[in-house]
Amino acid sequence: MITVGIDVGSLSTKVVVLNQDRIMAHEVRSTGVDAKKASQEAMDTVLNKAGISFQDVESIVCTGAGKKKVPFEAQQATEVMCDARGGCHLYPKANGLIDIGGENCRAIKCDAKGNVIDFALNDKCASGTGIFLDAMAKALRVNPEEMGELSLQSTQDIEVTSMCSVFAESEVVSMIHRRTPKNDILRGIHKSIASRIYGLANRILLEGELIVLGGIAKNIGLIATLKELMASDLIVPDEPEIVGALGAALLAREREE
Amino acid sequence: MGTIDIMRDIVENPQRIIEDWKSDGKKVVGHRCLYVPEEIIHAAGMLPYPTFGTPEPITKADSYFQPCVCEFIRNLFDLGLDRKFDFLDSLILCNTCDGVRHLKSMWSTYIDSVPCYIINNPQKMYDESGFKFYRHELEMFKGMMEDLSGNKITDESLRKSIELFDETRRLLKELYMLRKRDVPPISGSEALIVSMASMLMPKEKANPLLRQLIDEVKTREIENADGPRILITGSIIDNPALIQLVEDMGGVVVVDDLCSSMKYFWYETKPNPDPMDAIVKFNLERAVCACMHPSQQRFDYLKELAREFKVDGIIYFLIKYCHTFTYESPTYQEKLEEETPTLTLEVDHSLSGLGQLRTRVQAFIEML
Amino acid sequence: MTIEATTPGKETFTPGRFGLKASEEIFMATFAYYAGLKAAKEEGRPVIWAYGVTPREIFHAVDAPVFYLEHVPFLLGFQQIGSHYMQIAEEHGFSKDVCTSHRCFIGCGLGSEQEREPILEGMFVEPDLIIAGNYPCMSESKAFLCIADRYDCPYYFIDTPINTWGKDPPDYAIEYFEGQLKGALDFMGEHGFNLDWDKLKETVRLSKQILLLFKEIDELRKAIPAPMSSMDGLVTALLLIQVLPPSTVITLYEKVLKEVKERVEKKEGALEEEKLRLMFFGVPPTFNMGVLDSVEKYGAVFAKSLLECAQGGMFDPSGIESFMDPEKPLESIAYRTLVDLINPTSEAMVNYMVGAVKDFNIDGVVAVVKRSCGLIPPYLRQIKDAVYKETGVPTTIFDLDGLDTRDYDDVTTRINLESFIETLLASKRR
Amino acid sequence: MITAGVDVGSLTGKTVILKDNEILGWSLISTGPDSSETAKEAMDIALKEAGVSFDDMDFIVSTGYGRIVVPFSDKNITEITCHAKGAHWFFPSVHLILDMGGQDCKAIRCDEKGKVTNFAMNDKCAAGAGRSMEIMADLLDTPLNEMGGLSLDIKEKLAPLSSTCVVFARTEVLGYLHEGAHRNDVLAGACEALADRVSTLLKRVGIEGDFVISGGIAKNEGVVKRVEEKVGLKANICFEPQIVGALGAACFARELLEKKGKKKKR
Repeated sequence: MITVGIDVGSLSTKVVVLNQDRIMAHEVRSTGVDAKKASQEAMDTVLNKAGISFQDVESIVCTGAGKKKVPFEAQQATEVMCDARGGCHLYPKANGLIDIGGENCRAIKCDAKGNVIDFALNDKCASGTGIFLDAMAKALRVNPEEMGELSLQSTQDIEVTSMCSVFAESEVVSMIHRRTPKNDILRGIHKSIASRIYGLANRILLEGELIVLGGIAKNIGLIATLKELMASDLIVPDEPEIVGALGAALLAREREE
Repeated sequence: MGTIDIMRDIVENPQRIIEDWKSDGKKVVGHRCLYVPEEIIHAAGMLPYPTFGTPEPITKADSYFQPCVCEFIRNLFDLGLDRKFDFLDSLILCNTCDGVRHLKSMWSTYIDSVPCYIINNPQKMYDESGFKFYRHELEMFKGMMEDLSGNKITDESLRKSIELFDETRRLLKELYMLRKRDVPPISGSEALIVSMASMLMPKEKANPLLRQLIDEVKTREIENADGPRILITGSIIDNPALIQLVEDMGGVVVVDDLCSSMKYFWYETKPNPDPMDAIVKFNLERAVCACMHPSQQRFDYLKELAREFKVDGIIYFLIKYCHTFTYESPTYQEKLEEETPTLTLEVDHSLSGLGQLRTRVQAFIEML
Repeated sequence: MTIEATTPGKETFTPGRFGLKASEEIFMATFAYYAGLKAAKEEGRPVIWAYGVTPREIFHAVDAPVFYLEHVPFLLGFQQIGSHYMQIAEEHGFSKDVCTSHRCFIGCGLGSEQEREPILEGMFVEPDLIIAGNYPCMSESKAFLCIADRYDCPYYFIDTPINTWGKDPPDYAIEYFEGQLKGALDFMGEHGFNLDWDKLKETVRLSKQILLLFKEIDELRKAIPAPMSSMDGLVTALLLIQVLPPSTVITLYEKVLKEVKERVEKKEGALEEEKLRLMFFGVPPTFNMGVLDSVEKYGAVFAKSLLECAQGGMFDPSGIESFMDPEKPLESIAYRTLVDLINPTSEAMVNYMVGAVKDFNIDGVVAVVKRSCGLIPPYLRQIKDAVYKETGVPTTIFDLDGLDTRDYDDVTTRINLESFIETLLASKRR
Repeated sequence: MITAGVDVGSLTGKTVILKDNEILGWSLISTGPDSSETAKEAMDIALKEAGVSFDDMDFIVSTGYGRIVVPFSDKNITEITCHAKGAHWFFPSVHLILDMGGQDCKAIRCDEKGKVTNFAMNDKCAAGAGRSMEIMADLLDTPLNEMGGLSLDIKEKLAPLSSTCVVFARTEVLGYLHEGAHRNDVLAGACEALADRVSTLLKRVGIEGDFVISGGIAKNEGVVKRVEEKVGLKANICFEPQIVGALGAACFARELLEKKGKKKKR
């Protein structure tokens, strides 16, 4: 049975085509301004990647900020359910998940069978992680992908406020003016985001084995800083971005049975 | 300046005081506010210890308290969770704001290493029925202190403690009065350090040190301080760096009306045959906290200070999410501004937004 | 009755759905009451601005026309114009940390003639007297200062001690608070509201009847399916905070009781097919109550909300008979206010919540954080842990300011609600 | 007597060179990662334009976000005081000034000699107001200088964006875009929210007398028109609103020089 999960995030759209338990194909593209167009294009690309047509798909579940905009007929589900379903499918023993999306982050606690016990979404002050990192990359004239490694080479610890990304930005700007070394600023930025995520995870007492999802989970600097703060060990799947869409596809299959 | 450095060392690492005091088996009782009667704790042979916060950012407490609770309380809770207050035999709070009331129940639920108790003080001054109510509450508190310490609190021991604490208050006031001079002999941040150290130290040790400091300061040579004279008021500022910031910007801080300085020692206990009644009247006849009614007396006290110390500008520091003072500040700003330019500034307890603060303070000082 | 959105561009906001006819009547009676205030002012009778959730009996006993702080911001919230007055308060220097309800009230007071929108114009009267208080939230104890300054009218401050003693506060505490109420009555007496002791006794007798009626309605809400929608619950509770004359409140409550009884007998719920029973903790989104009704498509209903037993009803209803004794009026009111759940020492509230989750067989608790509130956010975590430990029922906590449209984020609120409901439905299916 | 004012903001670096009371030359460049470099660069361009050399400078005052880091300045003064003096230079009858820098917005009242009598700055949560306009421009891929005009021709009135927090406003913009809202309407919402926050600030210091808007925001007519509507005052805007701070600094340099009476040795 072939099902599709599509996660229309605020910054990027992810699609996964699933055949029983095997991922046939997946696609990630930026959502841009028009979520409707982005989801249609993503669907078309993933279908011909998997070498199947739209009719072969038994059912589709869509999730994410733009789930209402999906042009084709699909059931809806919330990001929390999809993340949990996808994450626990990949690592059944995990106690919880942290999803660091472009716009906001989520902490989810699940039981042994992968059902959600508790979850917490970031409050207003902690939103905009994706935009914040991009803005910082531009301000420091650094390629966003390298921010992680550079931050690991920092020598001294500097405090960047973790209250809100706008203050963090103004502090970073003043640090740049004071010619603080770039790697140290990057480490400060990563610590600021990590402590916000740590605060979120603490709100639902997340411990034990945790999976880190979302596009920003690829940033090894952030994961290293988060590991320092959190006692639990963190697993980053190789394609952390598409786990939500995978969960949606799994839900599509369940709802079909 | 020897004495001030000794005091600065005490403020920066107060553990030594705790170790000395606990070495001969005596107990330490922490408290968070001026309305907790330290004399009763001292009369029971225990050390009253003001739990000043630390400027580190909040970590664990944010998962217990919402971020919209005043940062000073979250900082205390954070230190409690990190077991940094485990040397306390008890923590005493009092009924001054909503945050503190919930700190009591959250502390009792989540921190079992230090028992917590709240004194239910009325919030109305010069009110006979209030004195009666507060007397009952203080009698219960006295009983608790006797059980905790195992010593009986007699009128005699209470009277001696009141005299001892008033001596400290008199000395601190005498020191602060010296700042009326055109060239104040002691800077704002130094004065705050002296006041905080005197609150931390056992009063038996604090008083001689203060006498020695006053003699040194009287003859101290200071080159002219020609900046505008500034009065600082607010709730609890326990970080001299904030006063230092104002002084770096060219302001001469001559008055700091804060819970960690003048609010603690500006008034004295009136002589009274019954020491408990003296403490009741002492607390319910001095308008130092914004939670007390009527607020007219505190407002006149501020205006009087501004005139007495010939002040050019007033800075009103508000700790973010501190409701008690935030409700009052617009009305105060309007009234104070009739005579002296006043600036109300929102401050984080962990002083994270220093950059923005510096611009505002410098602009205010350039304005005077 | 629909409340059209008066804030331009906010068409997306839908008013709450009235399940009961009686709720609509209560709503209209509330607005009629405030129109009556203007009439009293024209007749030259002094109008009192009441701060805090001051026991309403002391106003009924002297027939005082009262403009009520804890009530007006709600009515303006329903009309989606609360933020306009908050902005006026901010222009007078009040920071955003000041509670939105108090900021809204301060804005009403400090706003100039032209700044007052037509809706408030219909109910606004200038204060001649102020009764201030620090109950239930200490932060509002100074919220009246700027208004007393502006209209330079005399005020009396009622100091309510917090309840650090649990179920039975000591005599000296009741005596102290009784003295405060007596002081307020004398203060009103000096300004033309002479107290008739028998009338006070009669008011306390009627007040006991109101609480018994409310308790009966409260019991009926335990029925499955839940007879009242979230809007019904909120409007019914507002009667307790405000100052409608007791006789009117009794007739209105009798109507609500009759309607709810019929519904329970006919097993007719606010929803045809009820799958989930939720409880709401905190200030609901008054300007967009529709968002709470939006969960109905999942078969979820807000069977109970904490605000519903505001002031006087907000205590363990089982205790009413024992202490409301009309012969000792002031002592009864003093005791009731001290043991009230909202009197901020949270142990009583945490225990009540655990009990309520069991009694109303609640499947999930939705707790909202009003950023500028000093009273409720600090102990939400305590409630969440206690409820989960004792009943296994989860609680979700998220940011929502129920009165300020400028802060409201519809998308995140819906995601929070829907995610919580989906997790509840998933766990219910297992 | 030739004096200079250097204003190093978080987004732009500006320099103005005055000869007695006439502008000899000025410069406006975007701030690089190193603000002392930016200050030098801005100074060199202004010097070339004014046709004078660095040694001719009698007194230099630095202002703005990075005022402390300018190596060759003799004194640093806050941008609040300088914007008041600069606005007074352009419009002598000014009493109320709005300055929107990259990081925060300031409402300033001054007397007839351009001396600050009262000021109010945005509270912490509304920081980065100017900066957020730049990020809004990226999100909506519209050039910064076109934002104002586009925000005025509204297709369908949207609810104003949240005026409390800039981070939150950005997430709201993304939400509206996904709902398919027209770009102009979202721009209108953003400018409306900014104008809302700014007018509250202006009312806090009191709305009377002539009104001047300086700083980058003065070029966004969408915000300017809405602020004028809300405060009921016509805004005077000089030919280059972003150099008002630097000009004020140069005026102070002149005043300080007259007071001191001798050339400043460097």
